[in-house]
Amino acid sequence: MLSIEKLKVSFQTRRGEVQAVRGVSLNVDKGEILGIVGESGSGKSVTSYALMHLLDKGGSITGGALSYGGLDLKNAKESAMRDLRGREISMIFQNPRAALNPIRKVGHQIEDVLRRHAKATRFTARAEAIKALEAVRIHDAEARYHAYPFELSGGMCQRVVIAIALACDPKLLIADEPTTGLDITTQKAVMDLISELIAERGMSALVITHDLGLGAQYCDRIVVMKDGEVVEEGAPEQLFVAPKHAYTRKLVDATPRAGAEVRSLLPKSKRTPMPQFHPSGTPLLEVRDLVKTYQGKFGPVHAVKGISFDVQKGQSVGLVGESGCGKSTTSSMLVRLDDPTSGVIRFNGEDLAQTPAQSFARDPRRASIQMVFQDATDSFNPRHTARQSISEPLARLAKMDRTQRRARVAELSDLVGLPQPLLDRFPHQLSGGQKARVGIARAIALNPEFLVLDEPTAALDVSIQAVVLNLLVDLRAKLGVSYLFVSHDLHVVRLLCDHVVVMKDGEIIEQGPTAQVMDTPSHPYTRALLSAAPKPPTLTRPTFSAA
Amino acid sequence: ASGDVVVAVTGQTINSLDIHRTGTNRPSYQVAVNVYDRLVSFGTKTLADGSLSYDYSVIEPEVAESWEFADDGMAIVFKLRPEGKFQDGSPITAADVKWSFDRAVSVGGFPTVQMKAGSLEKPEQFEAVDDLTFKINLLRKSKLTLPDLAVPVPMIINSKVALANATEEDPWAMEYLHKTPAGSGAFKVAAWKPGEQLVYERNDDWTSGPLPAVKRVVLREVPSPATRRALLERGDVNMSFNMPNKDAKELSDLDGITVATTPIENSIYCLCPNLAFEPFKDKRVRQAIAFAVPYDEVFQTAAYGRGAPMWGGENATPTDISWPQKFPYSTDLEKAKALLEEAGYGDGFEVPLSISQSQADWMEPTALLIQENLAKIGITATIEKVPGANWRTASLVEKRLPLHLETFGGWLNYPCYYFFWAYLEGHLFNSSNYRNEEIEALTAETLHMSVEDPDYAPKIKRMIEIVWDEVPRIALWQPALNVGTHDVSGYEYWFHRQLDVRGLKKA
Amino acid sequence: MTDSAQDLSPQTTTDGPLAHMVYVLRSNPVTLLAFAMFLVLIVAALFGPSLVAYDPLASNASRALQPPSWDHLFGTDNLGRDVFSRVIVATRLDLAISIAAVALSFVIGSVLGAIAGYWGGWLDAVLNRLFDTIMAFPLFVLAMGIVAALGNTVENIVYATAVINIPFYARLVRAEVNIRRDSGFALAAKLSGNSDLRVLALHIYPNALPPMMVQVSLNLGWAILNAAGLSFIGMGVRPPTAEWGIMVAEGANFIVSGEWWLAFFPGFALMFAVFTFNLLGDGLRDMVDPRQRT
Amino acid sequence: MLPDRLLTIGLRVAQALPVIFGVIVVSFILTRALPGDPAVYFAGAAADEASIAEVRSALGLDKSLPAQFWIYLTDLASGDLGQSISTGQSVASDLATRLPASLELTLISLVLSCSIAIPLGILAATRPGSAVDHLCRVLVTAGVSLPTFFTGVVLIYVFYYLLGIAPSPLGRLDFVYIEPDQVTGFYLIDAAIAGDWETWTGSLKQLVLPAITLALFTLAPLARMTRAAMLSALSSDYVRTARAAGLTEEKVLSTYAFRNALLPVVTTLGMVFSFTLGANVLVEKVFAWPGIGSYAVEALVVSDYAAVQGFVLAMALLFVALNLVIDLTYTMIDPRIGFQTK
Ligand SMILES: Nc1ncnc2c1ncn2[C@@H]1O[C@H](COP(=O)(O)OP(=O)(O)OP(=O)(O)O)[C@@H](O)[C@H]1O
Ligand SMILES: Nc1ncnc2c1ncn2[C@@H]1O[C@H](COP(=O)(O)OP(=O)(O)OP(=O)(O)O)[C@@H](O)[C@H]1O
Ligand SMILES: NC(=[NH2+])NCCC[C@H](N)C(=O)O
Ligand SMILES: [Mg+2]
Ligand SMILES: [Mg+2]
Repeated sequence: MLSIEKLKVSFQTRRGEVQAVRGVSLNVDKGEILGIVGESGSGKSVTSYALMHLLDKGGSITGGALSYGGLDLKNAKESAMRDLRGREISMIFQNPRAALNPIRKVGHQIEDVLRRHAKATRFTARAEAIKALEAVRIHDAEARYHAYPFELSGGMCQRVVIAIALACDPKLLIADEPTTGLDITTQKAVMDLISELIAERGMSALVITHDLGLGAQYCDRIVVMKDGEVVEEGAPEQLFVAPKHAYTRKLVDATPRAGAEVRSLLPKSKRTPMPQFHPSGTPLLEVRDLVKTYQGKFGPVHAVKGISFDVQKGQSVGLVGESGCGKSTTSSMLVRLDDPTSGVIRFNGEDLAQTPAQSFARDPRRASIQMVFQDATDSFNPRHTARQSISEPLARLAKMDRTQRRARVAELSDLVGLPQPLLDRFPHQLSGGQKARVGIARAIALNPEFLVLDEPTAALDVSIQAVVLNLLVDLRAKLGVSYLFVSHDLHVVRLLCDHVVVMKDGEIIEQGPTAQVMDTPSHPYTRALLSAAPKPPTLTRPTFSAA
Repeated sequence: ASGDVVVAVTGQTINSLDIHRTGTNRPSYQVAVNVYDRLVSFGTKTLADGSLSYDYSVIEPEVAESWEFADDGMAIVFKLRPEGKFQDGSPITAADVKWSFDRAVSVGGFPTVQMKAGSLEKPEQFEAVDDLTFKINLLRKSKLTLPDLAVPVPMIINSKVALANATEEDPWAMEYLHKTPAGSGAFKVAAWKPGEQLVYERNDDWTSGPLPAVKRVVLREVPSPATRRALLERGDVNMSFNMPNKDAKELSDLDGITVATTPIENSIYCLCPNLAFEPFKDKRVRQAIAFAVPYDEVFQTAAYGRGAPMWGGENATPTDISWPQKFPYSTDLEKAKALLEEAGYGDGFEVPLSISQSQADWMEPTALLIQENLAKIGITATIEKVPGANWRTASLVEKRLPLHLETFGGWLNYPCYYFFWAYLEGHLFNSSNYRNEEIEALTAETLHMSVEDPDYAPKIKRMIEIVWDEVPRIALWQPALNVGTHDVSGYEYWFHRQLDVRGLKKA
Repeated sequence: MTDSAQDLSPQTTTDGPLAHMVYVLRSNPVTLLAFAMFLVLIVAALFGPSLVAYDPLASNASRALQPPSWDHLFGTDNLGRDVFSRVIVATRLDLAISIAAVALSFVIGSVLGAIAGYWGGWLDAVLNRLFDTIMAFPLFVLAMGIVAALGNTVENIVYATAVINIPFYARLVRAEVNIRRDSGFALAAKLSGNSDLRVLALHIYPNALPPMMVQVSLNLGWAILNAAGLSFIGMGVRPPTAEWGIMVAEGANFIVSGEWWLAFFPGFALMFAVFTFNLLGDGLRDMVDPRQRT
Repeated sequence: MLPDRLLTIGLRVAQALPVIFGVIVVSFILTRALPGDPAVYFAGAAADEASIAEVRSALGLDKSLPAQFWIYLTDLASGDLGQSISTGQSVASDLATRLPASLELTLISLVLSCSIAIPLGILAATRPGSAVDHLCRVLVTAGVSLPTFFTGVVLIYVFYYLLGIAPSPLGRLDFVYIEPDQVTGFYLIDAAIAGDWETWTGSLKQLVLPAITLALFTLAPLARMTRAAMLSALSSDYVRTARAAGLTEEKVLSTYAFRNALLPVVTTLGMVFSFTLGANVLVEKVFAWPGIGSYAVEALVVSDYAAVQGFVLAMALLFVALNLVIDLTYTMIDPRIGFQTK
């Protein structure tokens, strides 16, 4: 139905031409779901925009052929494309909330499309739109018709986006990372919905993702892209079982999954023996009845409602829960950036909550409690080089002089595996993985006893995530730090943590040793979290086991 | 503008219809002229250039039909016109005149001061003998009394209307008359929007003079002089009142536009060194400055040669008592330098030269040129622009400006009257803090003295001689009032420098 | 472990601020023009007095109101002063007024805005009401009032212009600081042992500078116009000082009588300067915000 | 939903109260700091000591400043703005006649300016970096660089004096027309109410030049903001979605991009409006426009306290009202308002 032949797309930029796609060939057959996976920047999105003629300014198709149902898309006129878009091929994007006009009722947005393609008249539009909403399983569609995007949750927004995309019964649906940015549970629901609808209507689909696990679960066939080219293609099982291309293998390895260990996420060649480490069993941090209530605009917001847990010396504790459950609030109280409304944070036996966050910067214990931030990019001053960022705590808290700092920074960058020349770059000149390492280097610069990691890998690629997770394991063994590892991905937590705390709506609903919580979850919510993670095909080849 | 409507533009705002009110500004005085009548008025004469002017030497009847002095000369009895009518149709009676005069001397402020100039000070002086006979008892015999009755202030108000609108707190109906004139004049106010326009409409039943030729006069306020010029030049208005000198000079050559330029009587633009400040205590320093002023440049640049030069007099003693007349100074930097040396200021000194922001049109170029020449004799003058609101306080009331430009013009056209205001210690326009015993005495003697008195002329000459020598006020030139007309004749110059619309005729 | 390290960091290292500037200038002729014009202004301001043939203050009644000629490129004014000399020499004063005023409001606005944006709470509320109060005044009339009350000296014109501009800066800084107050790097700085004040001054505030630069260049233009407007209603700098606003204001009265050059040339200079600053603002924005570029 | 918005609006109004009080205090202090002694000034030429003192006490200026302020406040509370000494009218009535004059001029000029600037901005945004874009930028920037008083004089010179196509710059209405009865104070509206179309055209003619002068000046901020807002709207995800769904370009531009770009444009419009209203004093002077700006200048020059204070207060109230209107407009355009924390 859709065939792409040696597609080449390039962009005219100020530094000359950028070849974003360098000869991609692929086919989508009728009724098939084709997945495109590949690292960030490999040209997945550009390929799909090119076939919709929606490339940014400066981009153009420079070679190859594009055809859809016998129609030459490459040379199609804009008017022809406009007719095609939405009616024959439609598209959904990542970040559903941004994909909807924020100030137009969702019902009207669906109507716009229906009316445009003459699927409805002025009189039937409303009924049709409601039907479309019902089709994507929105409850109470009649009422939602009048809702604005901001009144809907992320999952609902994505449903609306899907409704818009499907409003005119297209034959082909292109979904560009439809679930990035969504909660893990929502992600599952949305993907289930898409695949159901596609099956129901006999459509074809092109699903773009960088999550191989996700692609494998929902697609009939998968294309792996790297640097603007297709490097491998095949059925999901085949890719997982016998990846041919090195890059595919790397992706497969890095995908967290049940039964994997942290070392096995790395490509074989990079694997080193797992360091041995056992937590001591003496408590480092005791949290008791911690409460945080924000004064919201419309009444108090109970972000954290009295939680208690312990972190042992050298222990790594995972804190999981869906978005908004209070994980970040908890961590910022623990690192004393925020004052709890009530409760005790005992650190080495002393209550930290006694010292207000305001003056904690001058507290001698400041150096022993550090944090790695959720969003690495955001956590660096855009005007400071990596070296300056890492030196900051050394200068301020350890009062080191210039030469001492230089030496320590060099030491740290070795420790986290950051090449020295990168130290003089600005954050925007560093990749995500590099930034994550700089962030970790800064956090461990003062040899803290306790380190909070607030979703340190959320913004990272699976392969980089693998590297960072291994780094953390190594560091713990070397330095004996205790971790509080915040995440919403139970698979990731399992790889790193000895103990898990599950939060929901500001409360702890379950906690215990990792294996126990993961294998025999007692709370239904924990079970839902576990089942929401994509399940890549189980590997038949032997996994690497620790020596 | 069509038919019998005359459209005039001016740059100023008329802010009240009642000249007696506190806060009434100068441009508003014309309402007193056009809408009200007085007992008497001045005559009219034709000047050398063919334009009309009021005639100070002739006092004519207006509301009064005739008048005569009591035998002892200590009272004047006026006979009112029996047909005299206010605009509302009621007759003009002596009671109205008394009420009006009582008001003028009682309300304080400018009207009271002006009445006093004519020795009209207390209500007891005024007497309504019968309906048509009005008597003024004089405090002293003064030549100023009768002319002072012809200035705008002693206008005659319809006291019945006024009293009907007076209140306990406001016995003189200030509130009411401020917005609603009640006079007997040749014109009524048909519309008044302060800041925009004033429309006069002819009073067809005017009893105090011949019926005016035009029916309506629209007086528009146009703040920008350039716009006023454009309007007149394009013939969209009939009259531009009080034009800038430059426009007057240039438009007078234009076809279809007549520009009347009348030197303002008893008025001089002066440079005043303040005797309260050190260097100016020395007469020679003042003279040096008088010799340093680039008179001709100033006159040409600031006045475009409109008006009369007040420098370059031949003799150090006056030959006649005309006033103003040329001071015996002209630009002579050598002499100026020498005088400064002599006074011990050979190295010069620094002094602020103050001008008023609201009179910047002439003061600024004048000051700049003076500043330049003063620099040549070693005096460093910095120009100080005083905000309009502050000018009177600084220059006249507190008299604290060391060197400044000043202008004073007396309504009553006598030299002694000018001296009274401008050269006597403590008097308002003596902004130089000048005091000279002889001047004090001579002014007191001449002020009320009849001009015919044989003592008068010698005393005046002596006064002029003294102020020429001591120059507390350095005369620059006598300013002129420029009025441009188009398709309109009958414009008449008045000492009060306000537009009298009564004689206008459409061409 | 260094696998993705190098290839993920693109050639951006070579893209220093200078290179970026060159790029913006080259790709946008209008901005290039603006920078060239700016250079002209700077030269006129620095060397103006030594570039002109006549004393800008020397009058000469005999050559008053002469139209432009080779002797007097821009003609002479009513006092016979050379308009060209006056226009050129005025550059320094006009630029000085606007730069001083903008610098003053920049500094005060920055401090107040940063405080309001960072600490929030009642301080923010009070400061915000204060800015609202200033903004609620008709700004030009407020400037007039200040100059009228303090007297019309150059300093007071600068103060007045600064006061009315403070809210613009304060609000901008407040917003910029506010969005960064809880940003990761501010928190990280606190973890590194920085006090609030240090975090604000050394980490957050510098990041608010780029958008401020745009505001600065636009405001330089406003400030000149403001001073000119004050001159027009008679509250400008003192004569005989040459200043564009006064020259236009005085010259405006001569336009109808045909002496157009009195107002035209200083008006043109005024426009030139404001135009330059405004264009500069756009150029700076382009430099700061590459998103606006294709 | 509705109570929330009402609450938001109520909160906004409450926030304005300290501002208005601040304005009252500052304007009081500012006027007292003005140079000059109003008593001397208004006592008139030739007034002597005694009469100056009399005037001083009549104006209440012999009292202490706190006492004067208290009197001012109590008068205000009873709705009395005082008496302007320079125009001789009550400040309230002065404002009532002059504010509509300024508002009419300002509104017309903004309508003019919007109808040029917004399409221009949209045009530029759809072709960023093109010659059209550069041309727009240069043109509107040139407009904002011209001092309004200069533009005004030049326009009068060319269109009235030289070409004679513009009516005489005599204020709101040439004298051949009869002023319409005051209902709203807007001549265009009042004349329409009275059905006097001759006067209507007459007053429209008078509006043309000053409105163009002001419009030229306000073009730039509006066009620039439109361009910037359109650019960011056009590069947004929802526009991409709309395009991917095959919507026509007009629909995308109008319903999707422009409606979203309207928010910042409205904010700018509000700022421009209040700025123009305050700053059109310069234009009013040139065109003999009997507006509120020239009123303020004259009052300021002669230290007419009540007039200055009344003017400032009126403008502050207008400003507050304007912001309220903008907020309401926001609420109309953007359903999110009142829900987000600000
Ligand atoms: N407008 C543009 N101008 C220049 N280069 C572009 C543009 N858009 C994309 N590119 C380049 O094209 C390449 C492919 O980008 P694309 O968005 O298709 O990647 P992707 O595979 O979708 O990545 P991700 O997983 O991060 O979405 C990238 O190297 C990117 O830098
Ligand atoms: N400053 C604040 N004022 C009011 N409410 C807040 C504030 N900060 C957080 N909240 C609320 O507290 C709750 C917990 O927020 P928190 O950031 O801790 O969640 P999280 O678990 O870290 O979520 P995520 O996975 O999205 O990072 C949320 O409902 C949030 O809306
Ligand atoms: N310095 C000033 N006058 N600032 C006023 C700014 C006005 C505002 N930027 C506008 O677009 O109208
Ligand atoms: Mg992509
Ligand atoms: Mg979080």
